[in-house]
Amino acid sequence: MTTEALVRRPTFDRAWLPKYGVYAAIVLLVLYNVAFTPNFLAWSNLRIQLVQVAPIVIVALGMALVIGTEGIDLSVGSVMALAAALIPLYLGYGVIAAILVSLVAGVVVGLINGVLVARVGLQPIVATLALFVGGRGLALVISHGQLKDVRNDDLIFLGSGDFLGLPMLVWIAALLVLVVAFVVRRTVFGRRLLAVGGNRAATELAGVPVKRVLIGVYVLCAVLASIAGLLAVARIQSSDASSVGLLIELSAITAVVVGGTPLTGGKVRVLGTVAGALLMQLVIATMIKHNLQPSTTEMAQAVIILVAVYAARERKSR
Amino acid sequence: MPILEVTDVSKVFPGVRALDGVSFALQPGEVHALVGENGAGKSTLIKLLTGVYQPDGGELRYRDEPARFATPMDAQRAGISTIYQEVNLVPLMSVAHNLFLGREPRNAFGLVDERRMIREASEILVRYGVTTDVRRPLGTMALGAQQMVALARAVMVDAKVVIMDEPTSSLEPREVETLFGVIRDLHARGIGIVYVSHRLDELYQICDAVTILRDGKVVHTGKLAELERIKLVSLMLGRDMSAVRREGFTGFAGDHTGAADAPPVLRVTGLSSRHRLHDISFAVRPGEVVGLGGLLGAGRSETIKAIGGAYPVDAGEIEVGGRTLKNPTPVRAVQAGIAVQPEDRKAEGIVAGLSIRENIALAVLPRMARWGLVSDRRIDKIVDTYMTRLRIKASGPDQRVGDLSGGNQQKVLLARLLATQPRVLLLDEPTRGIDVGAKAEVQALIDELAADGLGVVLVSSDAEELVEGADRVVVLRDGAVVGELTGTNVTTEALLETIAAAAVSSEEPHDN
Amino acid sequence: MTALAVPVETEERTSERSDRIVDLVQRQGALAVLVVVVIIAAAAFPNFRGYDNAGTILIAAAPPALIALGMTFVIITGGIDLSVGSLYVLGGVVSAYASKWGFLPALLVPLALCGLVGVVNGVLIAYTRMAPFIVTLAALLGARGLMRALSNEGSTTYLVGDDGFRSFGTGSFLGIGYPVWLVAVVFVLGMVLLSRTRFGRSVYAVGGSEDAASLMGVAVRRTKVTVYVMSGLLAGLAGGINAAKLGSGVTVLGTGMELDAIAAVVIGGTLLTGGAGTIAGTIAGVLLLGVIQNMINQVGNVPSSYQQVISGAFLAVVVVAQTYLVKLRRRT
Amino acid sequence: EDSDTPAASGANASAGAQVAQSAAPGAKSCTLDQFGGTKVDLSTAKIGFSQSEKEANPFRIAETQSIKDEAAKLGIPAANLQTTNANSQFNKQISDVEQMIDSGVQLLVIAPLNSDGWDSVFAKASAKKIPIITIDRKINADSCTDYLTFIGSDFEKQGQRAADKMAAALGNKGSVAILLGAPGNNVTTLRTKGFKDQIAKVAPDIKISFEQTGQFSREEGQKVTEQLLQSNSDINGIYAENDEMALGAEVALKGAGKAKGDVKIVSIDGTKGAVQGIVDGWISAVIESNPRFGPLAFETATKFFNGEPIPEDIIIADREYDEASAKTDLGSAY
Ligand SMILES: Nc1ncnc2c1ncn2[C@@H]1O[C@H](COP(=O)(O)OP(=O)(O)OP(=O)(O)O)[C@@H](O)[C@H]1O
Ligand SMILES: Nc1ncnc2c1ncn2[C@@H]1O[C@H](COP(=O)(O)OP(=O)(O)OP(=O)(O)O)[C@@H](O)[C@H]1O
Ligand SMILES: [Mg+2]
Ligand SMILES: [Mg+2]
Repeated sequence: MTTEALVRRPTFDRAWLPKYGVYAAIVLLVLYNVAFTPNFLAWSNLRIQLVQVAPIVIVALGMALVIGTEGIDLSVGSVMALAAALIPLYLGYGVIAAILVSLVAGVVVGLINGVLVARVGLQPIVATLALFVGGRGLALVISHGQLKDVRNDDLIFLGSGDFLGLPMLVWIAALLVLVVAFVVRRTVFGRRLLAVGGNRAATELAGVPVKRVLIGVYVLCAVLASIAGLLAVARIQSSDASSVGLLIELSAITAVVVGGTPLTGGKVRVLGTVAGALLMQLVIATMIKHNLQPSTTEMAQAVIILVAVYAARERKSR
Repeated sequence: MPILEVTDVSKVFPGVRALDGVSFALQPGEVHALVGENGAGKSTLIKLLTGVYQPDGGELRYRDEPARFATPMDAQRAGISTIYQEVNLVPLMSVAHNLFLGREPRNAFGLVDERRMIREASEILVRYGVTTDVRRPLGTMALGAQQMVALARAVMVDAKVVIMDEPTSSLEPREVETLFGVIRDLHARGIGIVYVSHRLDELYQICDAVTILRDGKVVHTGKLAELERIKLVSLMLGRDMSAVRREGFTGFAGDHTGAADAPPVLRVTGLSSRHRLHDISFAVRPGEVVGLGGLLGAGRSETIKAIGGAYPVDAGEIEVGGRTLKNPTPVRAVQAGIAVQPEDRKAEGIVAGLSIRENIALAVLPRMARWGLVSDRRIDKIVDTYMTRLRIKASGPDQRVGDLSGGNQQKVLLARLLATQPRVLLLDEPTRGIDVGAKAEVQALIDELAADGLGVVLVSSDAEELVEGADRVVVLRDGAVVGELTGTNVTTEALLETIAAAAVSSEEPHDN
Repeated sequence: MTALAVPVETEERTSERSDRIVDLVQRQGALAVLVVVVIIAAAAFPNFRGYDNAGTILIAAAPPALIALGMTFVIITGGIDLSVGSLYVLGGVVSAYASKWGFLPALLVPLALCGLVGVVNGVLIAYTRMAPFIVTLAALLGARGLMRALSNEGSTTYLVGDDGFRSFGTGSFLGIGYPVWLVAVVFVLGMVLLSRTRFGRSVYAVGGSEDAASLMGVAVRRTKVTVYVMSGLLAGLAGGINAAKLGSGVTVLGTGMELDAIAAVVIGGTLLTGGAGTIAGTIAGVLLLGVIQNMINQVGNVPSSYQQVISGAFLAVVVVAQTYLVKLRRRT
Repeated sequence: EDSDTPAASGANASAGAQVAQSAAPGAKSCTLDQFGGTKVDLSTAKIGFSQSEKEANPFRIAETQSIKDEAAKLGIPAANLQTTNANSQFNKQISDVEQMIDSGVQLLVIAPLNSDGWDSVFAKASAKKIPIITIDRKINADSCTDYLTFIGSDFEKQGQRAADKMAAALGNKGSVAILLGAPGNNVTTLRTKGFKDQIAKVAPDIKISFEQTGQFSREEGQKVTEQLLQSNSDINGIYAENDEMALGAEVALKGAGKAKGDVKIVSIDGTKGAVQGIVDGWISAVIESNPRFGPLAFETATKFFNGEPIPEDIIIADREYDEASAKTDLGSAY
């Protein structure tokens, strides 16, 4: 056995594109906008982009963890709706109560998803499909289908207030990014999560409580979604269970995958996920700013997703 | 005039030169052994011959003409049949569909004639000693039977060349005999055969010629009969003959002293599981290696998994160090001091995508952590310890385990088990598919661990290994204990006799 | 200890018999649930029993059934196709547009266009090893964008110009709409293709183990491309017959069609991991979803939000039941 | 109940008075004889109502409620009024209606999700001679053969009225952004067309510099407005094709540090929230889209079964709210 056979010397071009492709794409898009979009570099504009991407980043973080275990969670949008529907009901008892209740809703949904996946053994996509359909219905039932205006100043501060010159939303999202990155890198839970995604059977035999890890991951994902839901309410200053988080699961999955996390599990790229979300946000912003029609926007998004994922795809290594 | 020939082919994978200027020629009617350490390039050469890979340079000639196979299908059509090393059948599909995939008999409308296919499949398989309902999913059959299906599939077409990459690694002696019968038959019909195996006995039994690969290069080729066994090993390993002679073939040193009167560290009583395990009892003392013998499907793997909490148990008791293990799950078993090395390294052992470090630390993360936060310093310490102790060859602890050779993967797996500081080690086929060098190292390691006072349960289909490694052998058949060999009785002959006797008695009507 | 007493072969035979029974229940699980649900519905709702109502259920199930058929092939190979919903709408729009040239163009143009998208999906998935989920997600967006581009951002609804095509969509034979007959024929072909041809076997093989299939000489890439093309074609065909039925190329058909199709396929017992599944199960799955919808309407006054809760809960119950049946099968 | 609130356009709850525009003399009308149906007694008839979208916005809630309330008022047993909801799935609406036809309804009230695509329903309904009244959105087909009549707003007219309001608010010049509804929706198309045509006519100096979809949702309306305020800082007016997007735009304007009235907002629907927006000074005007179809629909059906001629289109009166009327009329907004 030679050392040559053991040491894989990654050549430059091979490793570079998959790892840093997203960031390169962001740079390209920013350069384009600097050249062709008026007022792009203004702080107020960058601020808007960060604020708009924050909820997607938060949901995508949870999604990245789930995808890291070789799963997928379609129910995140419905969780957001549930959280949104619950907030006006409990706002009377104070912001803290409302937030806690909406987080509890996330925990409950996450438990259901997790148990269906880990204990019942359902395929993640189907297990979460049930709550994808039913969860939003439940949110509508809770809110009687009615949009409710939210006029609580503390909550509104979370959605549109500033702290040290940065919007609260951005602070919260950044904090959650750090927390999730920390969880993945430094905690027992994070390492186990990656092992489960890499080879569930082996991890189970190694004596790792796989089911507990899986349930934990789905709970975490749903809690992050409910945070996104409550922030969405705070931002639009109203709770509308029928539209909050609509189709966000697809945006989140796209962000995760474009960010270089493979759908096959065993790997989670937290910063990549943030970059993926940012890239998709910039694409949409660019389209809007140039007043392009939906047809063009959608086709351009399709091409960008394909190019980004093609660049970041896993080379076959077997 | 060779029937299949490559000259000066190379194959480079990113970062690895798997083959380097290899020439190889197969004569018609010849059984040609291809040997070498793990990672020497045997499978790669075979894949080049059969269109799975395209060579980076050199020439491929088949039946005296330059050839190029774009896909395995092309090679198959041209008359080259292959049994690849990794199980190459589809577990969810039925046996018959696997056997006939791509060449299903068709009726007048061009549709698959299921009935004929099932009939023919049953007929064909009987000749290979497989009598089963061919409509069953292949995955429900024992590995050996699956291997026989693969063999039947390869041979049933009118092949000019048959290539077998480690066909016997999961066969029992009787099945090996069937295989050799088939090979002799092919040989007689003038068909060229390439045969890869790490079991040297087999090579000398069946092969005419040999080509030895080392680090992707041919280091020797010629008649096998003219090559002394010890010489072959030294060529393979690239070491002095004298060194090889000194070290011997197995790494086992002999008996373990084991405190003969110490209380058992593991005691299994009346272990039963629906349909598969029936009232299995045995005990292991610290420092003792207890072998589990039996044919494929005897229930050895299930026994081991059941003790490890990974196989449902209906009745029975498992005691570790005098304490009963209640409601065993893998988590509880590990906590109690049981470490299981599963049979299927790839599927149930390693996490291929993670690094050596992560794999070794996987089972002991909580111990390496405070308040749920892992300490890389502590992890590095144990990873270092075990990489040194087990002589794991890698570029470093960050290397992906999936990129290691089989032997080193096995050592990583063992390192993970040892890191849990177990009291009992359950090893299921610890040396399957690893080369002589690595095998000896793993065997030596088992000795060492027993000497350290661990109780070891060893499962091996290699009778020689079992007999040399174990102090006692418990023989299983159909999920029940049918005998036990102790002391001087631990011999290959006695083992085979016990198995055979049990086979005879169980075929007689039984009443209890 | 009977197991010890009998030789291995006998043991295999007994376990095989119970295997087969469980196997039957498992494979017909969705059908069994369907029968139960239909009986309950017929008992509870007088209006459910009508022949006309059956016709309505069938005609409504026709396009989703075609989409689910394509999805079944894709899922058996271990893939997934999220683009079908968009292709369905796109197919309807171009079908209505092409109907001014006559019946055949109305049928063939959507097939050609959607088939082409299927080719793109298939080639990207088979040759670049990108995940099916993400490739077809991009195709979902791309096809929808194309549909909008062709219909003036969705504001132009092309009307079906050809009378023959229109009456194909609304007419019926024996009280069952023509599209249903067409779908029935396509399903029979699909069944034969999947279970009785070499291509069908290779679909199972690719899903069961891609590497093994390739080593066994199955043309893995070609098989993959083919199933995505089929899925595209069937989605286009579904769009076409829907346009014939509606008399126009409606651009605002609901999204989420792909998830309905996946749900139907999974309820029908096909494994999302690939390698196993049946078309009969898919039919049962599609009908089950249609019947449930019909039942909810029969109740008369269920608010829309409760309808969703019921559908979600029902989905969970069926899938959990299905999984237990599979587990039962594995245990023997 | 808005019966005693004097509305801007003078409409009150008496169904007849809701009509903005009856058939002009000579316009097409339809009688029971022409239609070929049989007389049905509404109080015992089976009636089907098909709603298109989830009852999750004020318009749909008010619309469904209005139908149910009126039926109850007329003494129609709840069991005889079958309602379905298509949850925005067009095919589901088609099969919902077909299913109601199968179950023997004698009158259909449909709030269609789309104006085209009703061929199969018409084929089935006309075979059984079931009269169809479409509400709020017109179906492109032949009245009196395919369906009986359409009761609803004139969406193009709504767009025109919004343009008038916008022109007035901006003093006939400036730069306007349009927050479009969901793409492909007829309502979107017509409200856009009416607005643009009218602006071109009455205030050619107003430039329409931006059009993006806000999907009829508050969140999207807010997001798009945020983007637009960054790239088109010269915008003076925002025309939102429904109130939800207008309210989203309002939040975006606040977030961007704009003051009330910096950017004039005109929208369509007439929900309470938007009218409150006028009161608060953020919104300039709201054109109503009247969802209270119940009284008019049942009155029309009664007349029809009594043999009276029914006009092809019955346009319901839409009010409008502006700074002058918002405060007093807030109570009558839905
Ligand atoms: N697809 C691949 N990508 C990268 N490296 C590979 C690939 N296949 C094989 N290798 C490397 O090429 C070398 C030769 O591998 P090969 O499988 O031919 O060995 P082998 O002689 O068959 O070993 P064994 O006895 O373990 O089967 C090894 O270093 C292996 O890691
Ligand atoms: N009669 C049987 N019915 C169903 N499955 C069987 C039967 N016999 C064996 N198997 C399966 O075949 C595989 C091999 O059998 P098992 O693990 O019991 O053998 P073993 O004694 O451990 O042999 P080895 O470890 O050498 O493969 C197992 O996965 C087992 O489930
Ligand atoms: Mg090999
Ligand atoms: Mg075994």
